[in-house]
Amino acid sequence: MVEQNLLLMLVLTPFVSAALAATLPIGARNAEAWLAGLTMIVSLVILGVLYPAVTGGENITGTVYWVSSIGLDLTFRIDGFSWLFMVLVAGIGFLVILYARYYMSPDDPAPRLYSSLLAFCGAMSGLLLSGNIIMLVVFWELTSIVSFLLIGYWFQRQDARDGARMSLIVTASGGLCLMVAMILLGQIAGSYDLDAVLAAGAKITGHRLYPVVLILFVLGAFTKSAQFPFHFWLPNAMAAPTPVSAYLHSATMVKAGVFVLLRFHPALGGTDLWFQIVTGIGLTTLLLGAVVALFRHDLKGLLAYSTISHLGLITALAGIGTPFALVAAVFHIVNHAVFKASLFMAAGIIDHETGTRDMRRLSGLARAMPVTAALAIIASGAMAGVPLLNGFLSKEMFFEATYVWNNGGSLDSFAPIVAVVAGAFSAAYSLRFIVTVFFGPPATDLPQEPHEPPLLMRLPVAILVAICLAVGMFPQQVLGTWLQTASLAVVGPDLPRFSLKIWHGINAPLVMSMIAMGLGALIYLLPRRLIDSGEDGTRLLRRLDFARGFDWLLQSLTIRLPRLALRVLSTAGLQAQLRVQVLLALAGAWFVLRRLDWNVPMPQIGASELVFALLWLVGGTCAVGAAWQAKYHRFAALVLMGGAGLVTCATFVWLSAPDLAVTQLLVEIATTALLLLGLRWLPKRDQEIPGDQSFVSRSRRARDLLIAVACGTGMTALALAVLLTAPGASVGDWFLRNAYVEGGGTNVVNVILVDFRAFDTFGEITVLATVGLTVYALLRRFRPAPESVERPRPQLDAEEQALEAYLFVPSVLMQWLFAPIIALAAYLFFRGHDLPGGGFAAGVTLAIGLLLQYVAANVRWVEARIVVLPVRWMAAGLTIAAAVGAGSWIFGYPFLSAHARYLDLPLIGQVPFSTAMLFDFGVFALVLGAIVLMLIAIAHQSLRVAPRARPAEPKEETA
Amino acid sequence: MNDGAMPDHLMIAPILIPLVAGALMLFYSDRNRQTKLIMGLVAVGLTFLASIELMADVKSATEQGGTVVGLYRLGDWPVPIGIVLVLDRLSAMMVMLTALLAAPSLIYAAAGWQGKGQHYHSMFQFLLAGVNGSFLTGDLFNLFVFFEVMLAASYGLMLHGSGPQRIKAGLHYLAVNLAASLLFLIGVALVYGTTGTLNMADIGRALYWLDDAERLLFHAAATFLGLAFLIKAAAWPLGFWLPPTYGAAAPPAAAIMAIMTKVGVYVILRLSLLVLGPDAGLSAGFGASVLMIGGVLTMGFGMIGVLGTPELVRKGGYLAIISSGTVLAAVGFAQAGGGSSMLGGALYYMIGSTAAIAAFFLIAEPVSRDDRGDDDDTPAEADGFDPLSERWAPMGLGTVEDTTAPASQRTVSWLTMAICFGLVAAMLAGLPPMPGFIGKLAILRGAVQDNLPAGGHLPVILWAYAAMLILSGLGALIALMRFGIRRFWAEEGPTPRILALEVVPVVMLLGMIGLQTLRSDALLGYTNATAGALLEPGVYRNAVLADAQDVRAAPVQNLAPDPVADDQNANGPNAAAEGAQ
Amino acid sequence: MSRLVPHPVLSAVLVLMWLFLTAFTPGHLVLGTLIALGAGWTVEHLHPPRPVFRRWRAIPKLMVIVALDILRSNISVARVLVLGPDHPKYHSGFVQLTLRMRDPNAIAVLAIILTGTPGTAWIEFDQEEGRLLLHVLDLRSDDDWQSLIHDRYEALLLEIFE
Amino acid sequence: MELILALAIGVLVGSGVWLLMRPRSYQVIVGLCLLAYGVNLFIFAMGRLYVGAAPIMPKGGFVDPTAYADPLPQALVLTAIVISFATTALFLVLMIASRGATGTDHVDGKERQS
Amino acid sequence: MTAEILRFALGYAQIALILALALACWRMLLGPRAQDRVLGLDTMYSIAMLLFLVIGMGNGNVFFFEGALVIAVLGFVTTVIAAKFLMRGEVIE
Amino acid sequence: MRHLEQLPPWAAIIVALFVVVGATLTLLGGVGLVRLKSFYQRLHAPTLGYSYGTLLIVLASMLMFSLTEGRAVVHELMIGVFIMITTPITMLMLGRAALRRDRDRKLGHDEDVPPRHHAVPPEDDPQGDA
Ligand code: NA
Ligand code: NA
Repeated sequence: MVEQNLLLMLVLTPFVSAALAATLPIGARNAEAWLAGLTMIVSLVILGVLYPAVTGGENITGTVYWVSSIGLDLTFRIDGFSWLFMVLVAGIGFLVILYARYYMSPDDPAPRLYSSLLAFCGAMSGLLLSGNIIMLVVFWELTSIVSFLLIGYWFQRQDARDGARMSLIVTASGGLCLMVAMILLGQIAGSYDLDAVLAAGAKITGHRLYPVVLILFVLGAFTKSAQFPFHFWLPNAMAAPTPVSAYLHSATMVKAGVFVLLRFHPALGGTDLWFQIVTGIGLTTLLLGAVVALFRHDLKGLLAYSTISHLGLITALAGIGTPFALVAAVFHIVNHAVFKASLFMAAGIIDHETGTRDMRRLSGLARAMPVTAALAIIASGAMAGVPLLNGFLSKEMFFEATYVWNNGGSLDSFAPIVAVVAGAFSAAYSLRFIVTVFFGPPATDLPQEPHEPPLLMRLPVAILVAICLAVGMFPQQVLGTWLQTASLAVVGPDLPRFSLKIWHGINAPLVMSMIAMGLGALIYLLPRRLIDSGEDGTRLLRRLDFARGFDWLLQSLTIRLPRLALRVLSTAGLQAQLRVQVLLALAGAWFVLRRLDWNVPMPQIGASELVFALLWLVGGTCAVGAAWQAKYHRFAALVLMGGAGLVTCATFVWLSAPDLAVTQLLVEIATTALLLLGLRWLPKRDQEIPGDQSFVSRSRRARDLLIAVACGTGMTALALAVLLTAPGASVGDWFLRNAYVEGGGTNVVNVILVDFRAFDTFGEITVLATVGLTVYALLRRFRPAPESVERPRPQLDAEEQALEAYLFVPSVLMQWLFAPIIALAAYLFFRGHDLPGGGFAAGVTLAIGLLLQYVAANVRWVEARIVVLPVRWMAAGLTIAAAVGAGSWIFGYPFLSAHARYLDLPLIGQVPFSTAMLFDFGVFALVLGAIVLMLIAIAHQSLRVAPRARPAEPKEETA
Repeated sequence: MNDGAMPDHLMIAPILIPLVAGALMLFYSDRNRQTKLIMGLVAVGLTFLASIELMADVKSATEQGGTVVGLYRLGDWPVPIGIVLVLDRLSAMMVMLTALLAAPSLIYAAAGWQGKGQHYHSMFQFLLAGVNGSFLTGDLFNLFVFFEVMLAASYGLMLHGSGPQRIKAGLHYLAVNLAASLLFLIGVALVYGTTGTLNMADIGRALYWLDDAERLLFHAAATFLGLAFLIKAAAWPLGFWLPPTYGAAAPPAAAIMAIMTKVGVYVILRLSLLVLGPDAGLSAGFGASVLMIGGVLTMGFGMIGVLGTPELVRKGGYLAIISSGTVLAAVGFAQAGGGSSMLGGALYYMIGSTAAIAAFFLIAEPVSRDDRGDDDDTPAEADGFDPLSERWAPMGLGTVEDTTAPASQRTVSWLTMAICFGLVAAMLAGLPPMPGFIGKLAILRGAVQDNLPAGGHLPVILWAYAAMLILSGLGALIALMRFGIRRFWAEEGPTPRILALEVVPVVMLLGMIGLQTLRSDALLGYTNATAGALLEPGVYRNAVLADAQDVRAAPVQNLAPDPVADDQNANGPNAAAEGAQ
Repeated sequence: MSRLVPHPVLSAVLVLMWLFLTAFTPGHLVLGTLIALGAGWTVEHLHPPRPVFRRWRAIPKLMVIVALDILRSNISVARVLVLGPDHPKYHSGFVQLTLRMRDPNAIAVLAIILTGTPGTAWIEFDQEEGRLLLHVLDLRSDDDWQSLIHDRYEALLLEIFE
Repeated sequence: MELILALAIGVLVGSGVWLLMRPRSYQVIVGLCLLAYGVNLFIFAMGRLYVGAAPIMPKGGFVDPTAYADPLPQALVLTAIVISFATTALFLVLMIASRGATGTDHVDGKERQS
Repeated sequence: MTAEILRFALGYAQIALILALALACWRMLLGPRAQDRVLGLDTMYSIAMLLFLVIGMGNGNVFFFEGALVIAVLGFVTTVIAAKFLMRGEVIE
Repeated sequence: MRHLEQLPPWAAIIVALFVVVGATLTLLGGVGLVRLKSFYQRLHAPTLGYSYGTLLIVLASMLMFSLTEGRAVVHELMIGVFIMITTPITMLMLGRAALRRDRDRKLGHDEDVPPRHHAVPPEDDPQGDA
């Protein structure tokens, strides 16, 4: 139990510290460093406590349940391999933090750095300890994100931003691939549990999806571990502060890729495909990295490519996959972490003390900073694989693995040669580092006078170099048991006994080593001048700039191509959008209905059919006429549209829909009024639109005409198809039978509207209210077309009279007519429940009556006399409707339950009363308010835009 | 739920509360914006409380093993005569999500947007009423009405503040939606013409008794309806209206409108599984392939848009399109028999992504203030430079020094916005541990789990979906990172002033997302159960049609001389309703 | 009276209209009265020129004359239309005449009469000088129209109003 | 009758669709109105056609539903009429606002570049 | 017999009114002037109203009365508005 | 059409006659609308339908329904009354609008119209046609 909790703490503590670190003041460097350092020490202590159990072969697991339903639980497990890796993370982490305390400038915001470093430590711990393969991906992606933040730490610098972005894109994409691979793995293995997956190796490699899984998996691993061809992000990540480079980009994070390669070897490895891909890529990377490293002038660039090369080495070992190779891989992970971290720190010290990392400028530093020089030289020796240093041992093992390895492929015979050549280059760049930086004449043009750094800054390097030496000289004593435990966890029980020795006698690896060293010296020393002063890399290598290629690819794939595709696949034009809609509807309907049996019987033609046909001859002519005139003769189109509407009304009358006829008529009038009100702000078109008769325009119209004809035909067919089938039993039948008895009205349509489906009406009036408000709001900020700002021409003509003279007789009549119109509205309202009419019709009627008064006079005149507060009416209407609906709650019925009864009134007798009528009154009030609001809001524009030279009359606000 | 006893009036609360609040606000002059704001917040709070209670009802009903559906018969008319509200897991969830998005949007509006035009608060409440009505109604035509309420309010909110950009975008938005509404109407009419009913559950029932011709016509109706909803859901190639519209809208309006595409998705989800779901006989799975392919194409289009459009707010629109496509495709798979866990994951994803998109719109505007709006990585291109040569020489002389510039002075609100932007971007890109990641994982896992036979292959379309799921996230990541780096890292100088009232809602939404992350299991359990229930439409139908009225019923005095109806009653709809399951 | 029932004639007509439209029952009488009062009250706000009826008895006489005139005009215009507008017997044109009436309501009634009569169309009226422009379909002589209108309608209208 | 009404719907929808795809906002609004007519008639037609059988019932007594027009589509059309009126009004206002703001009556707010 | 006469008369009236409607529509379609179109529409309204009445007489029910009444009371509004637009260039000043 | 048989012959004949004459008058109005040469002439044509066309049909309807329903059905009368009041308004306004437009030299005209009485000498309108 304690161990499980400790395991959880191992992951959790860094995150908690990170949160804490983020809240500290910006300049609290010491506090930050203490916090972070303590956290690392806590981790180390925990690891120490766990050690006995781990060596005992115990598999400690701890679980925090999170999303169990998709198998996503925070399960942590620790074994020898992850333990060893954790020691690296925490140990090097501690040294890096110590180093960073002195490296970072007081101006750098400390909380961001330390909290990020701590968060990274947590994420990395999670990754290493995860016992759930999906959680592994989660932490994997977290390390990418934190890495992004750390690379971009100095975000004012372009290279930091670009490097951060590149590394995130590459590693996060790889992580996504890894996620899919893990999901598939989990599905094949039947569990996301790491142990279960590792145990299901045979099942996995035998699955049909194995190649897919493998490719996705290695994509993840290779991007993270900077393997060819994804290696380019790592050198660009060197824009990060050096402690970050030392920690993430050499010792720990980049090792995550090889970590999973080794970890999942039991599940995925051992196949030919695995060998080909992993070893092939590993060797390529090994060689490429080593070659390029030689030609870098930037210290960190050299180290970055060296890291790439060494990661390739480990990858190649993982691909070889023999127990011995795996042990070598684990060993080299540790060794590389130690010497590379120290080298980065040394490079950082040099940069810190001299102000530059350019090897062309640095020279003879051994004199100015002898201790640092000594440390760096030893570490470089380890990097080169010099005997008695740790790098030598694992490199030796690598040579042996390539030499011994034999599975009959072409890669197999090629591998030792690649290994030696790469080893030679490795020796060469190490030598170059030592020779150019520390020897030769003292540099003269350095930005700063170099001297030794503070002791505590040098300390981490010294510790790491000491480890290099210790491991190099007493490997079995220093690292033997740890490596044994770790390898056991990777290889499994059939791990052969091995013993780390410095001297194996003269054997093939030693010979290879010697060749490499010698060759390496020659490679550097012969063309030394060329290399030292030449450009960054050879011409070929510059051509093969993967980063540039990647950037070009990214530009193409994520900017240029999408922009092009967006232009092709999308449209900003309304016409095209509507055309797409129409065409899809057409195509969909055709696709569905083409199998329908179109067996239309000959219609019988009688007198009434003839009349009806004539009626629609008129209606159709109007419709087509409106369509034809709408472009140049808006007024004519409007009038023609009115004709089509009228014929529609007549159709409703003919086909037994008196309510529809009434409503349609009223709405027709209101719509015409609206459109004419609007037409005033649409300047007249008296010139042909340029290009309107061009071939393109004509063919465009012809195409649309075709579509329109097809749509018309389609709708005809569709309507006919329904009309020719006999109706089945429908809800409508029930309404007919029950409207009077249950709904208390004879006009079934009205009963439906105010009772059976009153909720629809409720919604409908809300629509009206909202649109009214929108229209009003929009017109408050209306800016007319410049051509229509002036008063219309008829009013400007000098010879024209004032409005009053024009309308003298009509306005008298229209004013008198207001009274009968009010009565008509009342009539329509009260008749609604039994005969055609209702609240809506009444509301529109009254609104039209009011509109007429505006027409008969002018806005000021009317508003000086009648005060309509349309918004209040709307509010009242909605509130009444809602209150009536809610009233039924009092009696325990659902919303909008209607209640009807006869009231006995003196003198008058029985009077029918229904709550539906009250509801209808709400409808009436709202409709009146909304329509008046819209009409008048438009009408008011004339006042706002062109103030008249009329005696001002008291004007009252209408809303 | 509790038949016979007091009906559960709470079901109508999410519609009525905002509606009445919106109406009451109209009694006040629009100058009293603070009053209206408080009224609005109270209404949203009440709606939220109601939605909590409703969700508790739904959950307890499930736990008791009963039917998961609550019915509210408006006007006390039985199904299918009157309109009913239907509460199930899905609608309860959507209503709650709406309430959760409403509060931040409203607070954000108080930062100044409410005053840029007239009657913002009323229209906002009407929008909520429309959205909740769409989620709750069980009647197809009533759905149309509430769609219109929602759309009408959205026109108002979208145009709030006016100005040429909004007007231009608004004209398109309006025209496209009017055309879509007409399609909707044609579809509803055809449904009634063929089945004789408008109740969604009853339609599913009636579908069994259609003959061939009627069935084809019904499929035509489904096609029209589907198109209408796909337009609202902004599926490719029907969603070109969305990015300019949301881009032009005021941020709080765009934020609440983020739920609107989900209404389209919701209806497709509801209808395709209820009416054309796995148990729909000859019509089973109708349109599923369109949803699958369309969904994947939509995601692809959204990805292209996110990458290809320079303006941040428009990117938000494309992100909404990606989110829509993701869920649509999952619905298609579920409808085609792809299993429920994928759908459950998609629902989970929908919740998180909707909140994130809402947050995105709230962030996008303040963050883009005084932005040069140039997303191109090649600023020097115009001057004839090779943009790459300069960029990729970071290791050359003079740039290798670790010399640093002091961090520029940024305001706390700006910093918060930057962090929020990063979190929202991570969420939308599907990076762990955000709900976007968990949702996509759940979808992928469901896809693999339910569709990968041992040793077999996944269908190509599922591969495409999986690939799109990953790629769209990656596209979002790249696009948003590019913006974020440029805006928050690269640009020096004074940062725009951001009010606390603008930060708070964003933080609220992110808190929601954070809560979703922490309580993922509970939520995913809920959405999985929801998906399971959706794939068993029989339960829903039984619950809605339990006390269904026979449409041939007549009052006593009306019964006598109607022998025809008696004949038909023998094998009439009651038998049908029972046989339907 | 004038406060509560500002337009007694109008209101009475409205009540009548209401009863015509619905049914002659006490209930509708009450309802109709309420509506008529409300409508009258609203119209009062517009304060259109209030008519003053001097002689009610002339109204039926006017109505009969108008009905017959319209019938006659109907027949004559129908004949024009049947024979065709190109027939040499007919020619149309504008007629200008001056009215003595000034009461707007009276003029409105005259406008109704002339417009309702086929063959004459009220085109323009100058309020200040009482100048009226008519269009006549079947034009014989200017004087005919002047005297016709003066004697047949205007006299009677002056008798009723003013 | 059925054929004629179907043709009428076709003509209205055809004209409406044609206008809907036109570049001038006024054409679009006229198109939307015509489409609304067509669609309203279509909804109405879903209740099948009845001449002289308005759904206005006697007060009590036997009712033969086959003798009356289906009231439900009529109720739906009424709602649809109201909503399309509202949206037409909004479109109109947007149209004039767009004309003012953009200087053109092209639906895209700018003349086609060609 | 009486029914025959009435049926004939109503049938004739319907055809005559439809023809009148068509003629008015003809004027509306061809113009030539805007006022001609408005006049055509106005005439169509009144003819439609008569048609409603005749249809109602043919069907023997009075439910179309409201439609006719609405045209009678408010049908002129369209024309008035259109005429005012032609006269003044805007509907409400 | 059972109701048609309920009518007594005298009434049937009157109704038929009224309907036929009313419809014919309206049709003639339509013919005139097409045949007449100028707008002002055409303005007269529909008056046929507005006046006696409407009157006769309304009367026919009243008579018929009064007899079939067995009570006085008088509400149709209101239609006649309203037509009588509202038609002049449209005619007045249309005629006046036409006159205004015909006096506008830019628009041209199809019949010579009398000039405005106190016509101010026409000035050139510098504005383009609005
Ligand atoms: Na050097
Ligand atoms: Na006349």
